[in-house]
Amino acid sequence: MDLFELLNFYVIPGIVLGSIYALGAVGITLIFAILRYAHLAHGDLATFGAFVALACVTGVGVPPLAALPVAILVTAAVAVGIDKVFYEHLRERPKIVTVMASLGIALMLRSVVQVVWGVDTETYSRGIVRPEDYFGLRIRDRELYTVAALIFLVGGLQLFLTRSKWGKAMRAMSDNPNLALLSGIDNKKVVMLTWVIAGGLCAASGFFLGYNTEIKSMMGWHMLLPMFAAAILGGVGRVEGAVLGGLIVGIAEELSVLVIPSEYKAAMAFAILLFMLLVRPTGLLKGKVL
Amino acid sequence: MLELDQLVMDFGKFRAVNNCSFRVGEGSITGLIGPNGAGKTTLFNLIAGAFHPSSGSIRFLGEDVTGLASHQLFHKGLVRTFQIPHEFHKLTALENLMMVPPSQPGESLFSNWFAWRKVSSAERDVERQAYEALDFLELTHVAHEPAGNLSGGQKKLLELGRTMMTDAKLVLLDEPAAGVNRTLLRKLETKIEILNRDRGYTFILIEHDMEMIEKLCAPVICMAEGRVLIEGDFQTVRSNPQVLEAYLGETTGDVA
Amino acid sequence: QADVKIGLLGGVSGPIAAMAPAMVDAAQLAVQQVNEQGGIGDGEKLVGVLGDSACNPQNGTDAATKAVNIEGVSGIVGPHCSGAVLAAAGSVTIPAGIVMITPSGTSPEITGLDDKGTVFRTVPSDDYQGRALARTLKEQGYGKVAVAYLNNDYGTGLANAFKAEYADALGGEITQFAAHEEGKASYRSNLAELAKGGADTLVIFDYGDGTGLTILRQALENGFFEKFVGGDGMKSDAVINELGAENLVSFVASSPVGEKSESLDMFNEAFKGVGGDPDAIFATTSYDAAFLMALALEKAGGKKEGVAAAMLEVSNGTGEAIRPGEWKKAKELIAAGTAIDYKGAAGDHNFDANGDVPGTYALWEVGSSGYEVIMEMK
Amino acid sequence: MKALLSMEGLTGGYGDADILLDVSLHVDADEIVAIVGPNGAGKSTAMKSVFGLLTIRGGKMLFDGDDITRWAPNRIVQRGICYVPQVDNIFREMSIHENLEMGGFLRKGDLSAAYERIYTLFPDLKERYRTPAGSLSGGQRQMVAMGRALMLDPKLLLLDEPTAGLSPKYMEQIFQICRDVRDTGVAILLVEQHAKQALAFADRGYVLAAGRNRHEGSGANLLADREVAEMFLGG
Amino acid sequence: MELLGLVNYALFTAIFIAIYALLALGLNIQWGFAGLFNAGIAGFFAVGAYTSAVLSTPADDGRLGGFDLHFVIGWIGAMLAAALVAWPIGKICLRFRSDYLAIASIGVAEIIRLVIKSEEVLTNGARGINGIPRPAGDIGYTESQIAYLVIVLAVLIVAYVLVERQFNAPWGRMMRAIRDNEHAAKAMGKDVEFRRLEAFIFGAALMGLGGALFAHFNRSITPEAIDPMVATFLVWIMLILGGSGNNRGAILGAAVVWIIWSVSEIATDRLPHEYAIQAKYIRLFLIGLMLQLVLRFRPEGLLPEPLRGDLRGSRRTTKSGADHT
Ligand SMILES: Nc1ncnc2c1ncn2[C@@H]1O[C@H](COP(=O)(O)OP(=O)(O)OP(=O)(O)O)[C@@H](O)[C@H]1O
Ligand SMILES: Nc1ncnc2c1ncn2[C@@H]1O[C@H](COP(=O)(O)OP(=O)(O)OP(=O)(O)O)[C@@H](O)[C@H]1O
Ligand SMILES: [Mg+2]
Ligand SMILES: [Mg+2]
Repeated sequence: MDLFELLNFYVIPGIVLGSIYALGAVGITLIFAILRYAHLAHGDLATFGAFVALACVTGVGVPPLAALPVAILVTAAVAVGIDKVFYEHLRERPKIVTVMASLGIALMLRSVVQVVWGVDTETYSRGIVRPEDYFGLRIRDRELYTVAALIFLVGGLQLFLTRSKWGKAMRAMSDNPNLALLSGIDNKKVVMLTWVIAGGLCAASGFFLGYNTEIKSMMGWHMLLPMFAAAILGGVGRVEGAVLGGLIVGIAEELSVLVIPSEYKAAMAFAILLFMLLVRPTGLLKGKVL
Repeated sequence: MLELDQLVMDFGKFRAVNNCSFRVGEGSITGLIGPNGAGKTTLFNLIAGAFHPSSGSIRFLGEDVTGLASHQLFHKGLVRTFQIPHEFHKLTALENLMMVPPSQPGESLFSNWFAWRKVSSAERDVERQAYEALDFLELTHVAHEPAGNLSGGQKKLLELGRTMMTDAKLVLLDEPAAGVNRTLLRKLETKIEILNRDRGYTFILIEHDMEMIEKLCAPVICMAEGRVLIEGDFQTVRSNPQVLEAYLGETTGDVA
Repeated sequence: QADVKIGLLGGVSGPIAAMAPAMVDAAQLAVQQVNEQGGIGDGEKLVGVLGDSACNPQNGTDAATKAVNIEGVSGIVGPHCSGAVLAAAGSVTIPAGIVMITPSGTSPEITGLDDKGTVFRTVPSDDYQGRALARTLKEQGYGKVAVAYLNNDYGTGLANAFKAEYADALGGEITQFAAHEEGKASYRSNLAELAKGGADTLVIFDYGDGTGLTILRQALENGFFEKFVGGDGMKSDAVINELGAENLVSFVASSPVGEKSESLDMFNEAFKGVGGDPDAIFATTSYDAAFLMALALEKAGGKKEGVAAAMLEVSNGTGEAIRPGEWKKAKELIAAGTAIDYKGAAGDHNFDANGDVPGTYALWEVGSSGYEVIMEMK
Repeated sequence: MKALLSMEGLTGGYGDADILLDVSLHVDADEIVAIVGPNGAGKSTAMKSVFGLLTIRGGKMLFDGDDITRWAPNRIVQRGICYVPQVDNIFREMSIHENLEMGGFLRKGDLSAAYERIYTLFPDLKERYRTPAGSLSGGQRQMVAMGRALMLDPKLLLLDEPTAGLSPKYMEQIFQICRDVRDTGVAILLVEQHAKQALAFADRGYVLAAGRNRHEGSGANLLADREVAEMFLGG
Repeated sequence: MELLGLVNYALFTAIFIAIYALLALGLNIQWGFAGLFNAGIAGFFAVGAYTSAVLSTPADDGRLGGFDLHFVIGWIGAMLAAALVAWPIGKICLRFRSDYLAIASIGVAEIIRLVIKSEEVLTNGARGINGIPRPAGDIGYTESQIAYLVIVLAVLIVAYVLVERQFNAPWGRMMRAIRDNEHAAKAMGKDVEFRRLEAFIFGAALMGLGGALFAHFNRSITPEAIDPMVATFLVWIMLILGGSGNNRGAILGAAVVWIIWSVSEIATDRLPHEYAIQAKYIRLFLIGLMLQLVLRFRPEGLLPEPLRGDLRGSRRTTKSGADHT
């Protein structure tokens, strides 16, 4: 197998898939680090975001990429709303209670998607898009957009977290919420901010999954486990880690068919994860630093 | 009874315990003092098996115990308290004490299912013993309160209570007095003396309360920056200029 | 006058959520036609009670129990997934003596059920279709093929049957034979693997509104393979809607039809009439299952006890032909005691002793107005 | 003179049981007030009640003219009260420096002078300012906690056993800091088990027992009281 | 007729609840008492179900065995196999922090699921195993359900008594101590690693048994049954809703959640006929919403973890509460 074949058919798809995972994993890792629970509705929130974008595309007729910001805003707002209505009053409770609540939210979101948009497979634009040739590398434009969006969104987020004092406030709150309050940090605002970020990234992740393939009501749920694996792989709380984890899971899944039967592809994320936990229990980058 | 030989503990680049060697005689109450961050607690963690020393060795009752896990050391007769209380927060105060005695029959699934009688009679003994300890520590009224709900001082007392629940040979006490009411502290001092005299327990005691050290401890070891600075009786240690400087503060050596 | 109820159990939520609505609608069409043309017995109304089997045994048995005991149905059409069929049959319908007819449970295990003759299906066991497709491809001069199949009972069953016939019996060459999990976002590396070995044709045993669509899309976009062949699961409207007919010139799919596809046309027209999509996966088998259930009920006089025996009588290849929608005619013939034989949209459904039907299939291609038959398959 | 902080007849507790029973106390500007009492008396609870960290069922609290009984904690901080809890008083996963940073979270502008002040007070901290606070020794944590509180310029400082676990040298130093801080016009309310020392340097003191006010008076008076000495100060 | 139907439905529901209660009980040992975040219930469930299926079905040449043994042997085998599988998993995974353990165990369960689905020689692959004998299965519908219910209830009661006994004994106290503060438990001489493994294996054995009971009831087991939603997350919801740390809570949770799960379908069927399919989606919403409501009003679970004091604890609590104030 020559190098270009390897790149074109295994590595590039892996990077694209990995970018999609990464967008979701960053949100998961933030929620994990700041609010300290596994948010199981993340996948379905991504589905929701993808369908909001679809509504813009089919309803208003804007091009898909223009629908992305709308989807991000709407999903972020919905995420904040969900938190206010359902998670907020569980904050003092053991975290597992919120995990269960998020499972319920996953069902509710899926139900909303299915009732409003139905269960049919949809696309943003009909037909197929063949890749362009860049010096032997075969890439579709939307794959470039996907990777660019990852760089842009996560880079911006990283800047925000490191440059503004909100990044620190988030860490403080995750470390010791009571003391954060006593230091004058408005925990409610921090939580809201977290949800805005996580919700927005979620929508981006769902959107790009749909943009690269199709939009289905169950697509987010199927992505949930690999995204979690990516978040943990990178080290909980580490934004760069989640990106790295997402890319590794994506590329490894694509490369895995070279060595194992393809029906075990889905196990790849976990195999890597288990292996990594054994050698480096804190994740690739040491966990729990934003 | 306990011999430390050239103990070293590194946390990354930071050396918390640096070539510590000393012996603790059977039946003594050794005081361990030193400035904050001197490495006293770390030393306890090493002795009790919570950390593995980077180098050096520990002998306990003539046996090399370096690298044994804490639960194994406990079964050899070594009990410790934590400086920052490690209570079982969802267990009641009473249960916190009742869980301590080693090798209870009820800890094996088999006896729970097939030898319940034996289990429950052992339970009654343990319970009585636990109530005695609570009474002594003036905690009876919170016996059924989850330990997480106790006040800071009560948690420290509970820590201490655990050491009373087992027949220990060596007891490591890490700042038992911090946050404890002085009137009660005087009572505790008496209790430690009794345990030492009548039951033959050996103690190592970390304290910043000079009154307590003076009253109970001989010898006294002062640590600084991970090393043993000086060892001797209380008066010698206290009048040592280095100790004065680093630990007690120049202005006054007497804080009582 | 009491209604006569039948349970329609479908995987409405769960992995085949996208397929279920059309299947349910097709079955409801049969119910509607029955009611429009005189109902059951003395004009009793037939009611289809929908239950969600969610494509797993837990929900499947639960839905079946509710249908049988709470709703008091006289027969069950469904469930949609083999696992749910096996479990619901084993724990509910066989003990309760209720007839079950599944439109999409393709597992060979269903054949061997110790069911006292109460479990039927209108979809042929995977075996028939896989082999028929293999023979047809061979005849059509397809050479080296690669096979990608969904790792569930449907995909595995078809793929294994296809392989047995194509490679082992007919001496064709299968260069790659690989299963995949559903729900992944990218199958390009799978495709790259499948392409190794130089096959120009990819055979996909999957669902055209699920993973199969993604695979087909990615294969087309990246120029893997020249020709594509699908099983009945791939003959879905979603494929045309999402990929565009112009991109599908080299795509063919097999799907069951009756000997004379006249039945199919009748169904197509009727289903379009109620806003349905006749090319939806398993729509025809679902319709047939419900219609057969109604016929059997009519024959048994609306009582569930006789349904199993009646089912064999209304569709065994002998008697006056009844086609989709011809309820009134059927009702009269039954009343007159004449033997009838249902010839359905998805085949003639001549049940064998196991309640299975041998399939008759056609090969379809994508034309200007959707799927069009190229040839009948044997 | 009008009190800076006053608690009037406060009753409340965690959950259903009342821990504080009709507790009243007040702190004037420019004074150090010490609370002493046996373990479990409700001293820490009284402090937490200022920040509304428990259910208050009776009484009210005034600070600088505002009724703060039901305010959100972060608002109270903004208003000028700073609190060092007895336990859990540091951010474990953050470095020493970041802990201080969080202390100054509400402050705008250049904080380097404030950092400098803390680091001169506790040179131990300066050396290791990037160490996560969770790996510090008990006494060092206490320093971080104090440092965090001193980063803000509050009007009132609440200290819950600030000297527990500190070496005699630092204990003296903390008391000295308290006096210095008071002299800059900040009132201090502190809970101490080093009761004799605390009462000796405090302006006034309260003795709490079993959730109620038992004694109050100037530090010297309380020290001289035989009953107080025997019951609460260790004879 | 109508009444008989209701009885049959109730019997069926009760059997399912009992099976799920067994799973929840197993999880309660692991999470409620040892604090082990096992999100791979489906894996042990599957191992149990398939083991018992292989042991008790007649020989079949497509796959492993068919040993045609008595169902009791199958069930014991299921427990042993689940325990055996749990042992290495626990050995490796229990050292992880709780959240990491969760994702690691989900991973292991997914791998188990894929193996079961793909390895035809072992498990007949995607088609599953069929024709598993149901004890007392040859009598009438209702009678057979009653008989099976009696059997599962008996199993459940035995399991409950054993688990409850063990929780109230020093064993349970020790496990809760380990859950609360591992370091202190070690310092107090408890062998934390061994004890965790013990709890993990014991819980897994119960899950395996639950799987076996499920397979025998349905007379078949297919990979579709080990979907994480119905075999893992549902059990978690049951335990947390019922009250983790409380065995009766676990059983009650299983009952309440399954009834919500099942009855919600009857409820949404009241929607107009045209919305029959949408009703099924709305049902998911309803289930999610009910979950939120219960969590809102009973966040500690329906039966919160009791304060397990000494043998006569509860009596004294009230007394001490009185002199406390
Ligand atoms: N887990 C750890 N990681 C890194 N450094 C540590 C760790 N534990 C302790 N240290 C460092 O080791 C030094 C000694 O700590 P130790 O707790 O032994 O002090 P100590 O003598 O008990 O002080 P104190 O009297 O304040 O309790 C401190 O500087 C501390 O920061
Ligand atoms: N979170 C809580 N939930 C329930 N009860 C509590 C809680 N915190 C403290 N208590 C109870 O309130 C009483 C007073 O506790 P508080 O912490 O105020 O005591 P304190 O006077 O500060 O004692 P110490 O000197 O030991 O710190 C104690 O009996 C304790 O058991
Ligand atoms: Mg220390
Ligand atoms: Mg206190």
